[in-house]
Amino acid sequence: MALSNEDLIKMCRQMVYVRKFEEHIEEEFKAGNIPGWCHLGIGQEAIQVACHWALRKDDYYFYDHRNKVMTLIAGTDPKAVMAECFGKKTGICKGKGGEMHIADKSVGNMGNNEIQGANLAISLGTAVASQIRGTDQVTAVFFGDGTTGRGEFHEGLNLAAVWKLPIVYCCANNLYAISTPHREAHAVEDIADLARAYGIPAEVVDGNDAVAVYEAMTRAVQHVRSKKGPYFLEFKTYRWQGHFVGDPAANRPEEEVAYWKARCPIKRMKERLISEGIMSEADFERMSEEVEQEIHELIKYAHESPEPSLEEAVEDVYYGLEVAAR
Amino acid sequence: MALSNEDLIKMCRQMVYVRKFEEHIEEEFKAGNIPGWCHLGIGQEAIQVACHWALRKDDYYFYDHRNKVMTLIAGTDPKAVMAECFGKKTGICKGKGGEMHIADKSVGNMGNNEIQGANLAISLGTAVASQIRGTDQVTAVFFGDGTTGRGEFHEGLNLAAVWKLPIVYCCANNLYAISTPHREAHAVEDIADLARAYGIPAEVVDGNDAVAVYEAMTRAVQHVRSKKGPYFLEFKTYRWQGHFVGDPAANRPEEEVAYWKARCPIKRMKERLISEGIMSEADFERMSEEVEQEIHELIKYAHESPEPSLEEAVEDVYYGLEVAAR
Amino acid sequence: MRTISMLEAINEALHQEMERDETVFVFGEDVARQGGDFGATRGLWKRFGDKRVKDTPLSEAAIAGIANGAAMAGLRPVAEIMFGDFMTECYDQIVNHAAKARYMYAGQFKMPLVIRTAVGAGMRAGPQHSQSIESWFVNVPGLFIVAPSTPYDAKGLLISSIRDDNPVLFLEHKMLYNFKGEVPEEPYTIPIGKGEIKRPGKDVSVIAYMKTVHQALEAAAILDNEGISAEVVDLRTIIPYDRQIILDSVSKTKRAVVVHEAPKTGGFGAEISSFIHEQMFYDLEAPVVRVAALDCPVPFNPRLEDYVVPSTADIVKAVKSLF
Amino acid sequence: MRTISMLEAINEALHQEMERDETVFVFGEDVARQGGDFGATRGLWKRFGDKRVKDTPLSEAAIAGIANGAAMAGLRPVAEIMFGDFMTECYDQIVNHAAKARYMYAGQFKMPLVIRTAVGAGMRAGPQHSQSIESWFVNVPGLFIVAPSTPYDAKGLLISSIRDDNPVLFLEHKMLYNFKGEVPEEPYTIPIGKGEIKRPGKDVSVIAYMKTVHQALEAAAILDNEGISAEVVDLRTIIPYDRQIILDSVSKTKRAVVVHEAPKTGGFGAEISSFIHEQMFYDLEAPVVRVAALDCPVPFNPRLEDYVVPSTADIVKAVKSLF
Ligand SMILES: Cc1ncc(C[n+]2csc(CCOP(=O)(O)OP(=O)(O)O)c2C)c(N)n1
Ligand SMILES: Cc1ncc(C[n+]2csc(CCOP(=O)(O)OP(=O)(O)O)c2C)c(N)n1
Ligand SMILES: [Mg+2]
Ligand SMILES: [Mg+2]
Repeated sequence: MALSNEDLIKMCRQMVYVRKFEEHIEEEFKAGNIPGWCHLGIGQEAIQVACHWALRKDDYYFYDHRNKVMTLIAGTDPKAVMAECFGKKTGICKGKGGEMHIADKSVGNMGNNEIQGANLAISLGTAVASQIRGTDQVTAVFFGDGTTGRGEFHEGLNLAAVWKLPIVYCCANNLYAISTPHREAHAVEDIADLARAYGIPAEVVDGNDAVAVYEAMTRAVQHVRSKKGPYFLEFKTYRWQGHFVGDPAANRPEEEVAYWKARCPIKRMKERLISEGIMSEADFERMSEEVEQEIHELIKYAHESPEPSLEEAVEDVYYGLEVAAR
Repeated sequence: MALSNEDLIKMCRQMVYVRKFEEHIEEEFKAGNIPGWCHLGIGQEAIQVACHWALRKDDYYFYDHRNKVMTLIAGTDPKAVMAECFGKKTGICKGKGGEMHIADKSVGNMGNNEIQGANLAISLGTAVASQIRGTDQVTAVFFGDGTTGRGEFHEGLNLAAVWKLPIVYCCANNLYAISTPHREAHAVEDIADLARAYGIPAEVVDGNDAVAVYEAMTRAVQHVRSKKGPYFLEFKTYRWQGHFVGDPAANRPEEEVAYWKARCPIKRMKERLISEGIMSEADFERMSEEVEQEIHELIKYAHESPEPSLEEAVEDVYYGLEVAAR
Repeated sequence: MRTISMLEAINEALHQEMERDETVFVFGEDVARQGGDFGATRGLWKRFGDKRVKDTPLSEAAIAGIANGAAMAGLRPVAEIMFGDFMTECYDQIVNHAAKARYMYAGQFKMPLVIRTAVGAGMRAGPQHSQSIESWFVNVPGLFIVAPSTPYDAKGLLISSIRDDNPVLFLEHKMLYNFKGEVPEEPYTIPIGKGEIKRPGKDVSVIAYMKTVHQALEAAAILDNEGISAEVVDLRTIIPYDRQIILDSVSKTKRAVVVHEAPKTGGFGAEISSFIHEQMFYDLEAPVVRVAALDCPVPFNPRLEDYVVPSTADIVKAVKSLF
Repeated sequence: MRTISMLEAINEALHQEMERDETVFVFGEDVARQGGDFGATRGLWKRFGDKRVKDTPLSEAAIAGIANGAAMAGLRPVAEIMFGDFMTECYDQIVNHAAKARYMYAGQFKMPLVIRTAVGAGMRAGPQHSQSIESWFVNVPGLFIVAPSTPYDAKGLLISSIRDDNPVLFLEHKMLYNFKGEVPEEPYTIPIGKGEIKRPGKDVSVIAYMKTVHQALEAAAILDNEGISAEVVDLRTIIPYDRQIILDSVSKTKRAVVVHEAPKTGGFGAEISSFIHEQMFYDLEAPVVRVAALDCPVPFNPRLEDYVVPSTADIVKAVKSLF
């Protein structure tokens, strides 16, 4: 399905939205308003936004620490996501998960589990469920280059291939796992090559070009939805910042960071829209400001949201069995 | 190094030796003299014997449940191996390991660990040790097709490739993991193809031809010893019996079993030696009887060996710390 | 009533639950074609087909992952891990996901999965195929651990486990697979978390689970001859364990022995012992004593194996030490 | 004497042992280039180079496998697993290999390996990065578990762990990394398996390890004002735990409280509690009480997190309940 001008504008807006969402989280975190850590995906917005355009509402999604904002595109109430980052009662996981554990069953977000690689095993299960039920639901699992070091990568891809499971593997190869360069930890330059060895069709995609991402994802989803088995996409991209807010990422060459910032996915989309006359610089500015306002509302909401009550700490441990509080 | 006629005769004798060793174990097991289970590698003697001809005494070896007899070729006292199968005090592991846990540090046998796949991680460690010490010792790890389903297969191969570790991977693809056909559990027909995806040179070898096994292993070891990184050999072979003694392996087609029995590695070697005039049928018979006698001695030894004393049950739990007995 | 083995009881429970509820499916290594290493899943493949009975590769993490994902998607997966010793290879999926998904995602997901696995010593299977694994999982809130001792309990508890909306680790003691007992043909449930008095008594409570229940019963018979009336409490569920049945029994007997096959140090017996002391210290006539395996792995040699795990005589001796 | 943080003490121990013994090497995720997620390995890579300080991929099973194999080959590997929560991913290598290789191969191999890992709550890191993991490993004979509470102990115990010929799981509580104390510059050892009285007292023994030692000390100060003299016993080693120091302390005080940060049910406190009751039941004035986390995962929200783990006030309250 080709993207209309309207679609492109909406996509652009979504990219601006997730970027600003994270920029504000960063600000709040630095101001001490957000507990724990923050893993920002700034620089990877094309993947975060465009993939969802090829998916369906009833599909299953597994994100990771870098891509929690995808749930906004999937349709989760942004207030509930922001509040979760703040650990508030109004958070999508009532403040018990935090930014590392955001699930929203109602939109198909099955949780950004923070044991890297675990979702490569868990996602087999939703895919098996589709198969057993005979539906054409697709499972899309998002993970980074570093995560492909884990054993579950192999167990998962092998089983998905043998059982022809409806899974789209979306690997954001941003060249690093924390401080470790992909090349020094992995035998293959293109992870897609490894996927191919299992007989899984695989593509290497420019992960900073939203349209390219969308098109590749569309091919992948079409293949998978028609029950031909799994498909693998490797998006080449870059995270602009350290592993988490506060990490100086001192070991990355400045030129490398500069090179990738010049390839900003939002800038790219914006320039395209402007050059194709779909949007003006002023339109973009206006939209950005609108988004800025919306995010402000979310921050305000999160700030004003109540803390969970202490008894909630022992809720939802078991189904149907209470755990004693203090 | 080409094999001399003498070498070939010796190899043939070793194959007969390990075959008869196992046949007698089977007999003793069926007679109720051996506790636990027995996993026989009958049909895989070419691999079990010939691989060792390409290795050096100071190399590290990791076997598995199917290949414990390799330790005989490595040089372990056969009496101690037989006694271990019987669980006797004179066993190589003092009766505490049994046939599933046979290690002999003195010959480089690092233990046929019975958590399938675990040795694919542990073998990285001996290889790292060679690298840190700057020696040219090779680590050879033996495992079956089924075991390549485990996550450690990936973690191991990836790291071995990136770190250029001196490891020869020897996969005996005997088409089944217990009852499960390789094809139904694995995305690749040739496991070697998966190894190649990591940039590891890999060969598919006729695992029932001792000379072919030896030659491939020689190439592999040479590559690895010269510090060019790991090498992968996939030996196509077949186990004649069930997973363990008593398993009827009922699901395997009779023709398949017959096909592979016809390709018996010992018969093959014997026919070669006879047709090349290196050995006569009578020589072979004489040798077989000699071996038979030797194995009888082992069985006798095992039978007559003492049981461990009860206190030994709490020995060697820790180094330098005693555990209380009853 | 008809008498069948625990293995048959388990097999029957699986058949009946698959029949009753099409969201139940069974998978693991060699469970389809071969019907499992011990035979617990025999016949299921023929009856329910490829889609609902699946042989997997040797991929324990993937097996448990499938259970997690399928449960999150609303099915009722029943996975088999061939030996409890291999639960180490999917430990993460159980500890960090099965047990936590409900909590960390604030109740959005039910986790109605069952992992069945064969545990315990006695088969001369050596250090890596004979372990008692329960205590690896007892400090993991969110997970149920069920441990039947009889065919009747096994069937009822497995059916309950499959129908329960919590993740259940279902332990099957290898040496009980052939143990026979009366089992109704129709499906029935036994509540998870409820123990049972397997033999009433008044002088001492012997608290046990799985194979040690039978040893406790033997010990009770022996003790009877010596004038000590032992009550045998079968916990049946390890987590959540039945606090009430323990309190009731011990407040009557005022003495207790806890028996399990795992090594003593750090074993689950410690939990029961400390619970009893905390709750009824002033009522006890003697300290609660633990009878357990020695603090070492399970050796291959049969005599050593039998020496390492607790015997009936050890239970008798421990009980007598309380008087 | 100079005052440094626990993180610096650990870092210094690693430097000194690598200097002293060239068979010691360090590896794990981000330990070389970045010096570890918390900074414990900072400087090692520069000093000792690629061969002995290695960044690995995200491959926890391989990391622990390397430790096992290298130890069997005679080296002294020191691996870092970034968070204790990820020990789930190499659980098999620890439980079935590190802890058993010596035994099942009848003493042929020493296993001189150390796995260092960061544990505990307090960082607002949520359910999968905040766990107390010791009780996952306490029923695994063959493995040592070390758990220091001060920079001084951390340095001495890490050096001992590296030099010891047993596999050691070395637990570092995240909230203690910045805790400062006096530490000698030269290398020294502290025996594994020996606790220490961190504060003498006569009315009650408070037995703790890692972060809870400091809470116990705070509690002792508060109790002092109320006329209760608490002795604080720091176990320092979890397995093998110092039975003698416990017996000595409790036979003096006749009352004991055990404190840890892991959930109460199935936690290691149960072992200590049952040990004390078994050994000194008739001397005790009151039952041993456990103070521990609630039986739930560690939630992200700071107030909830602080509520779930035990507080100093909880210790005070538990102690008072014994009088
Ligand atoms: C099993 C496991 N090992 C290690 C970690 C710690 N960790 C969190 S993110 C990360 C790096 C992941 O790299 P990658 O998959 O490339 O994702 P990126 O952060 O680059 O987006 C690591 C090592 C973890 N959470 N889980
Ligand atoms: C982690 C683990 N999973 C399962 C098993 C049980 N098991 C033992 S051998 C085996 C099959 C191994 O197949 P393969 O590697 O092909 O070796 P083969 O027996 O065919 O020689 C299985 C499933 C095990 N020992 N360890
Ligand atoms: Mg990355
Ligand atoms: Mg095989």
